[in-house]
Amino acid sequence: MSTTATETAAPALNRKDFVTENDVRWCPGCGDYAILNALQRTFPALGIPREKFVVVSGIGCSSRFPYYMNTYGFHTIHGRAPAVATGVKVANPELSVWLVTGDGDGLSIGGNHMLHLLRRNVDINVLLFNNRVYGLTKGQYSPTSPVGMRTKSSPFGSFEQPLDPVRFALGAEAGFVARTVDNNVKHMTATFEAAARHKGLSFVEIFQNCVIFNDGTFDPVYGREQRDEQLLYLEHGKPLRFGKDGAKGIRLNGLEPEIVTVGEEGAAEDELLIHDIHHPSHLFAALLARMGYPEFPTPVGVFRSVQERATYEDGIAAQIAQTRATAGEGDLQELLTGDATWEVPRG
Amino acid sequence: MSTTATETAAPALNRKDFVTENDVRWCPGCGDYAILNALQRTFPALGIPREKFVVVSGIGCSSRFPYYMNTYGFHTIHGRAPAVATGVKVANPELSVWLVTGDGDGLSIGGNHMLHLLRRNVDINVLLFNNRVYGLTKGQYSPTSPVGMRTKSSPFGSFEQPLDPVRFALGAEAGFVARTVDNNVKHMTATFEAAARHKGLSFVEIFQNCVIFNDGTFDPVYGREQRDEQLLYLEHGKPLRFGKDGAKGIRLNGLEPEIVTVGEEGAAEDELLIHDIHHPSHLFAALLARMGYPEFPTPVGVFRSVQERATYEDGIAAQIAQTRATAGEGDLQELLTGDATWEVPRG
Amino acid sequence: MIKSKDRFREIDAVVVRFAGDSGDGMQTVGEQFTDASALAGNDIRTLPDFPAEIRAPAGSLPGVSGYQLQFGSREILTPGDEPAALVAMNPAALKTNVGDLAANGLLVVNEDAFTKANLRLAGYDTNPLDDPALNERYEVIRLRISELTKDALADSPLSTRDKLRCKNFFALGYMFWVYDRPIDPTLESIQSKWGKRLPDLADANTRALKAGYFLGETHEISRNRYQIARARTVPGRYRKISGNDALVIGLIAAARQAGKNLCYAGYPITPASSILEGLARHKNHGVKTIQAEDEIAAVGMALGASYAGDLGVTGTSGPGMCLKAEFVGLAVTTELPLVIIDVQRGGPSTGLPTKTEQSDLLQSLFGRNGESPLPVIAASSPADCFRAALEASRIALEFSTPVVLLSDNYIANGSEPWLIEDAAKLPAINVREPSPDEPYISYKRDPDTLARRLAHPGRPGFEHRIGGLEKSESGSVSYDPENHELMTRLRADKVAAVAKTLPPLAVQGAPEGDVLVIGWGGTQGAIASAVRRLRDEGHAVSNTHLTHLNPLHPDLDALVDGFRRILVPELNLGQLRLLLAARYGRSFTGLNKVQGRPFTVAEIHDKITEILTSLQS
Amino acid sequence: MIKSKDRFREIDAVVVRFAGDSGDGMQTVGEQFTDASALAGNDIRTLPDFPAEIRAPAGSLPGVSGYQLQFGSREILTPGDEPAALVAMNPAALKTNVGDLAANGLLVVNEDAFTKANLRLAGYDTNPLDDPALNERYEVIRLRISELTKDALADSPLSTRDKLRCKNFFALGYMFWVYDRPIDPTLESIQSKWGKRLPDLADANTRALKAGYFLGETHEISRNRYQIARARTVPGRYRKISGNDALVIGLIAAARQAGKNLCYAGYPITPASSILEGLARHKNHGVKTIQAEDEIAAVGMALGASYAGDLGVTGTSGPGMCLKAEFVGLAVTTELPLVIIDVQRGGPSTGLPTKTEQSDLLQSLFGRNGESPLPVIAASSPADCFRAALEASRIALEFSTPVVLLSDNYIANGSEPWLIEDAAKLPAINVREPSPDEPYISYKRDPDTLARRLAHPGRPGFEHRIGGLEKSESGSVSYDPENHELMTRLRADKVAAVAKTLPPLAVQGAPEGDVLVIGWGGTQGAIASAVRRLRDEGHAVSNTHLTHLNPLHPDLDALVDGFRRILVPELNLGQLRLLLAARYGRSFTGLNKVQGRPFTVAEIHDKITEILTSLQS
Ligand SMILES: Cc1ncc(C[n+]2csc(CCOP(=O)(O)OP(=O)(O)O)c2C)c(N)n1
Ligand SMILES: Cc1ncc(C[n+]2csc(CCOP(=O)(O)OP(=O)(O)O)c2C)c(N)n1
Ligand code: SF4
Ligand code: SF4
Ligand SMILES: [Mg+2]
Ligand SMILES: [Mg+2]
Repeated sequence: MSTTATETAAPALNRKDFVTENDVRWCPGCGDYAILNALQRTFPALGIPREKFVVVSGIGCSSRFPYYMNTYGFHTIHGRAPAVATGVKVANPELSVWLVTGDGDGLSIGGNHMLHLLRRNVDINVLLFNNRVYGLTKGQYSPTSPVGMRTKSSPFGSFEQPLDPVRFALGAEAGFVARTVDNNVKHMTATFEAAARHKGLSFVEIFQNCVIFNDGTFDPVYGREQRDEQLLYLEHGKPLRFGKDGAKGIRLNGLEPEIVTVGEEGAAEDELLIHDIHHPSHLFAALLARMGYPEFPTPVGVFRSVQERATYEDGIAAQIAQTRATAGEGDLQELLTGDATWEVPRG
Repeated sequence: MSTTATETAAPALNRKDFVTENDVRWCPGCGDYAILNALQRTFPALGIPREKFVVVSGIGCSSRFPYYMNTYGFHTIHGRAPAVATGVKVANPELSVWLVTGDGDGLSIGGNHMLHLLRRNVDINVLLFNNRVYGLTKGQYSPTSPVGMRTKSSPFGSFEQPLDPVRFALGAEAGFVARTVDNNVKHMTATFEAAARHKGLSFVEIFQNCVIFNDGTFDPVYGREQRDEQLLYLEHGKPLRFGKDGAKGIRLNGLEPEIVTVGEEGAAEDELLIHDIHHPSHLFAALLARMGYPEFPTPVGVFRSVQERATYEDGIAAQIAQTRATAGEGDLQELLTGDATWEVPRG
Repeated sequence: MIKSKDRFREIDAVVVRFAGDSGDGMQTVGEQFTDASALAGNDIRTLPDFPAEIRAPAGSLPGVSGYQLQFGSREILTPGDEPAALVAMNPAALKTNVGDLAANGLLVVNEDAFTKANLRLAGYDTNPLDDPALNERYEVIRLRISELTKDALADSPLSTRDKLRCKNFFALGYMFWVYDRPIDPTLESIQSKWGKRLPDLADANTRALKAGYFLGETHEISRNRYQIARARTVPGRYRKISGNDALVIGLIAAARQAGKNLCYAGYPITPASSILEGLARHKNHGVKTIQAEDEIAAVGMALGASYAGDLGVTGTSGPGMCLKAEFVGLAVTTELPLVIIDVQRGGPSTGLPTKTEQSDLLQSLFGRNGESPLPVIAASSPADCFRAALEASRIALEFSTPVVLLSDNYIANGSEPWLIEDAAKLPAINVREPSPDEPYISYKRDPDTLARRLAHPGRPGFEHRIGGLEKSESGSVSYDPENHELMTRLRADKVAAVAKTLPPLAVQGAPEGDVLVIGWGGTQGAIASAVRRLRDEGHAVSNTHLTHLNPLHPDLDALVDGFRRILVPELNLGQLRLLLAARYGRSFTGLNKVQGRPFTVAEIHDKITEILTSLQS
Repeated sequence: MIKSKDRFREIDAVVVRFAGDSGDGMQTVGEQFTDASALAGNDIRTLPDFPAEIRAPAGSLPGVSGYQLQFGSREILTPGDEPAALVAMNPAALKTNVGDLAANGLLVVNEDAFTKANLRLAGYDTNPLDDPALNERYEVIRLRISELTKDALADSPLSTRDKLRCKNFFALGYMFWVYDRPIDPTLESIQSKWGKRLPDLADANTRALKAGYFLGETHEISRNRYQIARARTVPGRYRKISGNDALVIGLIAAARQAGKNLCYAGYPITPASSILEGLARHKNHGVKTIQAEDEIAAVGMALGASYAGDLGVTGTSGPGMCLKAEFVGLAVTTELPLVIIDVQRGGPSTGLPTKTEQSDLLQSLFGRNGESPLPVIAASSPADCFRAALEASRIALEFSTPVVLLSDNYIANGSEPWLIEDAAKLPAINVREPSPDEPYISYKRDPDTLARRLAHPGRPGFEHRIGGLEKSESGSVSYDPENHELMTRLRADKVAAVAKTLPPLAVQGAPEGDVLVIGWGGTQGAIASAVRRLRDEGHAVSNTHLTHLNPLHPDLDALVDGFRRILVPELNLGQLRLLLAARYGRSFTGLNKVQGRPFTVAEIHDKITEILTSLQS
């Protein structure tokens, strides 16, 4: 989403301005801390006065977020933050609205609201903390848990096909879709900023580690030892390269991506796919989103950023303006009187 | 879905066996009549005894369906038929479960249940009647209504990006996804039969005309005059051709489909995309699903039919069987007694 | 042809019902008849009754659509118990409606529609029109409406099918003649509706209407005609209004009185959809309407809008109320203003979606987890919806609380004349803002109302967090046992404090006597009529009609003490009665009807009479 | 070192509380102490009390986790009002718990944890252990538990951090010594839990436990020790059971008694999640568990499973109940069996998720649109959940109706000894099938129960349709007014008919007297204890505890008549009281507490005493 800074230059803010007095109550070592840190660094960089931020969340460990951001915040009910956030943005389009949710909150109970929020293109920034588990209720599997995961509620392993948040968001036609990781504050901050600057709905998945109930779930992808081979940093206009020193790349083979070695022995750089966040085909981002562990490196960064349609709140405002232009500003007495009246005379 | 016919050969059934005494109460001319007719022809063809069919629906004009099918039927509540149908199938996997829903029922209020039903791969056949409007509540726009559609609730035109049911189903990883049209009973019957024979979740979108609130919405695509140019019949193993005498075809250009004239002046037949319902790439069906009016002909038929994973109800049954194999069939007294007990002696 | 001699009879009220196939346009002519009567200065109440199906098979019993109205020169409070006149456009309409017609009533039938096929669809073996009993019991006027309409339109360019569609206006014209209604307003309305777009249709309807009217003047069977004088109501300018329309303008007015924008989020559901639809047409009043993906989202959006400073409103019917429950609980605990409209219909579950009932009262009060109190108010007639919308908004905004406003299908679709309010004289809604001079304490309360004062996002220096976990006064999450008890009781006390702001309780009759009738909602007209009749007959009967169901009116305590027996008529199994019995620790008599239909005056009158008799013995 | 001279004192009951940081393993040692006491033949009740956060910052006040238990040689009905002994593992635990400790109580503290940093986190300026007042009021035992544990594990291969994690077992060992508990069961449990997987840990915990125990034997400060004799309970084989575990086995037993498969669909929510989790472990009993996408889906799946012939059950807590409402209404009108478990927690809204409350009673009864009656039953203790699960299933299946089973956080997580039932002697559940000899009429009713008889899909010749629209007896959709009234009343009568099948109402005390206490749910122990005490003191006080909230027990009518005053203690603002007042048209006295905590015996005792005094004056 984007919000124009107020006319008068806002006093420069810094991270501390967004820190609340409340004790942060996540488990020590939880990935949420790093995300909080990143967002507290992002907000001051946006040039928006503090009171214009609103952080709306559902229920879950992640959804405790608003309590820790020193601005307006609303910790709502499980899965329903998209509804509240939509109401906030429609009521006051000047606000910079951030929606914090979890994989359970946003994709299990809240999946439908999320789908419609994305489809409507309300100018809101969605941050989905994906730890592939229900943290707050102490460890049941979630809609992003991999098949076979043993949890309290799947003692013999889950057999449900997981959802991929990025694919979900692309499928729901979100204009801005990105993925970032809780162990890279710089990447998070840059991603959040890009989301904020996109006018229209922005959806960001964050790989988040839950130390208690799903520790290390992303280590095969973003662990110190693995990340070179397993993370593919998406950079607009750059070829898709990864591996130590970018030794490998991604090439298109029919409708499928293909890993190639780049350089003398392998493929030439110009055979590689060039990342284009504004790619005209929906299938481009969809193709990226199909890549992932273990066959492919996992892309992180902005998958897609297009501004094809007006935002929902602008649509509402436009119809109000337009009817006022044609029918005139509504007059209450006229409304009360209506079209057909009659007079009962005195006496 | 697939259900094994009972051991003993069932007596041959015909359409009449599935007609109920209830008066059918749709508006004269409603597309629902043709769909009813097609389903009443499909059921007897499946070799499943009548009592093993269950038709579950939500609320809407379309959802009145169960009352008109002479078998077991449950007209549930708005948007929630997927939940009931899942319970039915899990309780008795022998049943042939059909879920009838509308664009509002299935994609507005019921979008999340639909998403999770598809993801779980419960062996159910979903028929989504898409008339791009709320019929039963007398004409409000729905999540499939095109932008600009004026309805009672959008007097100045809707400005919400519509959902495409086929794309939605593909995105939710449904194993079988198809589209058919209410003005072609043969195509419907064939499509329903294919859905029924697919083991795992089958999703079928049906273009359905609402004569009262959205009459002719599909005419530009399937009208008598238009259909040659505007409908693309998907046939497994055949090239994608359409137009009068199949004069045109679809070729792949990068990640985008492209319309070409076939024949001497134009492209050779072997340049055309060959339809493959088992295509290994998810993107293939996704590409087809991106085609539609007015730029492209609209594909009808089976988009995708793959059987990559076990059904949900089989997953449950397998874990029951497996724990019984390892831990033995549960003994109630042992369960009541538990692990740690003590004796309070007499007297 | 002999010109019939008109014999006018003055009557003070009459009940007319139009019934036909859903395709026959009965709602249209019902409305037109209503408008004409209103413009003729009569008081009116209407009761449209459409089938649940959009368009059931033509000629079938479930396809019958009806429209009843009562109009008169005295105050009219209900659409009437039994029609004195029935227009039946086909056999199915006759079958389903004739049982209600008063003895010796006027029965106008379209003879042409009594074909074999239609008779069979309606389940008649023989033509009921030939039944001598029918002709003895009623004054039957057999008109060949279809043929006569076609004849009248002989030189219209319309297709025969379209010509036949004008037969409702023919029937209307005839009834206009019977009841001496002016036809000009209808002619004007035809012009304004079709004149430009479909001039041929406008012309055909005009001619059909006139033909029907002239038939009355010229046809051979002489018969009674009636004149109904102007009603002696309060002088002033009137309009006709339905319940849902009154909610629409009431909400817009309320937002203006509070200096706020209105944001209405809803999900279509019968019989509440027309609120969303009505508001969507008034965008030039700055109204924001959202058609949400479901009722949960709708209430959440309205709550979000309220939080951000709009007047957030959502509306639905019973099944949708179930879905809103969890969010309403959040509104209770975050103490945000929110208006939730429930246009009740027959339940449980999907129930009877197009019928009326008053069975969501206890749900409104108790349908949430935990101790979750909120004010509940009820509209008692179509026009009263205007007051109710303002009152619900006032309480919501001044007490910073969600409020449930109960209407019902009968009120929503019925209509009545309304003395148009002066926009300049509407009551103010005073939203108290937090002081800019003190540090903001988000759950600190206003001493009068106990409401917390809201700082909306965007206001610098008031940044704070709210949410569904229990909070201390400072607004931080608190698991402290005593704080929870304190907050629980404060929330209850705040709702109770609304009682102090109510106007005195209106009572018809003396404050003491034999029988008090306590009602709420759409039963007002029937109860008031019955009580008036009994008082006229000299009985010590009074009635009061509760506009506020929670908190109950403080005046009620004394009133209840003043009567020997108290009757509580409700279109449910006794929901208000349960609340009253619990509050007063005494027993109340119920009159309960659960048939999807409003009370008749007679039902209430009979019940009171029964009680009066039992008191004597 | 002087060997302390043991001075055993026989006591009949004692309350002990363990408190520490959530990372300190207090729940584990609480459980172990409970098990040991159970195996020693005592009666017990427990009250775990964990923080809302998964793992709040170490040493912080919100991070404190507690576990209280009462055990004794007499019948124990509650976890006790005030602990006689408190183990406080750090300053935060001391701060939040010491206020509850009985005067002269035993206070065992881990001195090592009273560091500057921890003191600050707990908000202490000075070390409270040095406060003479503390030492005057309590018998303070300062132990260097951390250091002593490390010492005891000097040659363990574990890291220091892991060694320190064993300190809970050290504390447990010490308390075992004080209360003369056998340590063998705990040693065995350590072995079976870690012996194979983590032998070093098993060894360390074993040594820590023993070290703590031996410290008691050898340490310098001589102190009191206590012996608690075996309880004189009914002879037989016992186990300890928590409320949710009892539900798990009760549901499995119920399905077997009905000859059905159990299908449980749920969505995780505190404090109901462990029902889903518990059942998921018992797949070899043929249990099907589904983790649904939300509560709406969960109840719908359970309903679908019931429709198809399983015993369909769903469970949740308050906010989830809101979401299930619409589907429960569908179950009411389609008259399908369904068990809905609500493990209540503090409300409204998200409220106090880890605390207890009884505030969903009215929601259970009225939280749906329309007249939507259903039976409601309540468990009154952890073990009673077993009975409740069977009873809810019996009513659901025999009356073909949804049933709400109310439990609460206190019952769900608390535990008590249970005389193990004989599986062969469990009551039968008789599901009446439709007759194969007559044509199937889907809404035809059983004359006794008024239940309709169900034909599940798959049964040839019984094909039929059901749904949420009103139906006639034949099962077809009906908008007929009289039919709707008939069906509405039949549904209500059916629920009322459950009353005829209840065993006589159990009453403690005489059927007449001065004060009757009526309770329901988890308050049973506290009420029964208080009443017993007052009866022992010679007062004419009785109590009855309602296992069925709807319909109410028919015996209640006569009982209510027999007392001058009736007290209704509830952990809400008076929900049962409202129902009783409405039913009996008389007033009831409430004792209402909304603090997320159970009643103490003293609170109820005091209130009754107050009433008795007022009756005298
Ligand atoms: C209506 C409702 N249902 C269930 C819950 C319980 N609940 C709270 S958070 C949660 C899931 C949390 O998972 P996720 O969204 O992934 O967040 P995380 O804790 O992992 O950050 C659940 C089931 C609730 N609070 N409300
Ligand atoms: C909880 C709830 N909300 C709303 C409704 C009202 N309602 C009934 S059907 C319907 C939408 C119907 O649209 P669709 O699913 O497209 O079916 P169609 O009538 O077009 O076949 C709505 C909003 C309802 N019955 N229940
Ligand atoms: S449970 Fe997991 S997600 Fe929740 S706070 Fe702890 S580590 Fe973080
Ligand atoms: S309203 Fe539309 S969808 Fe509904 S029955 Fe009529 S034509 Fe069919
Ligand atoms: Mg999670
Ligand atoms: Mg539709």
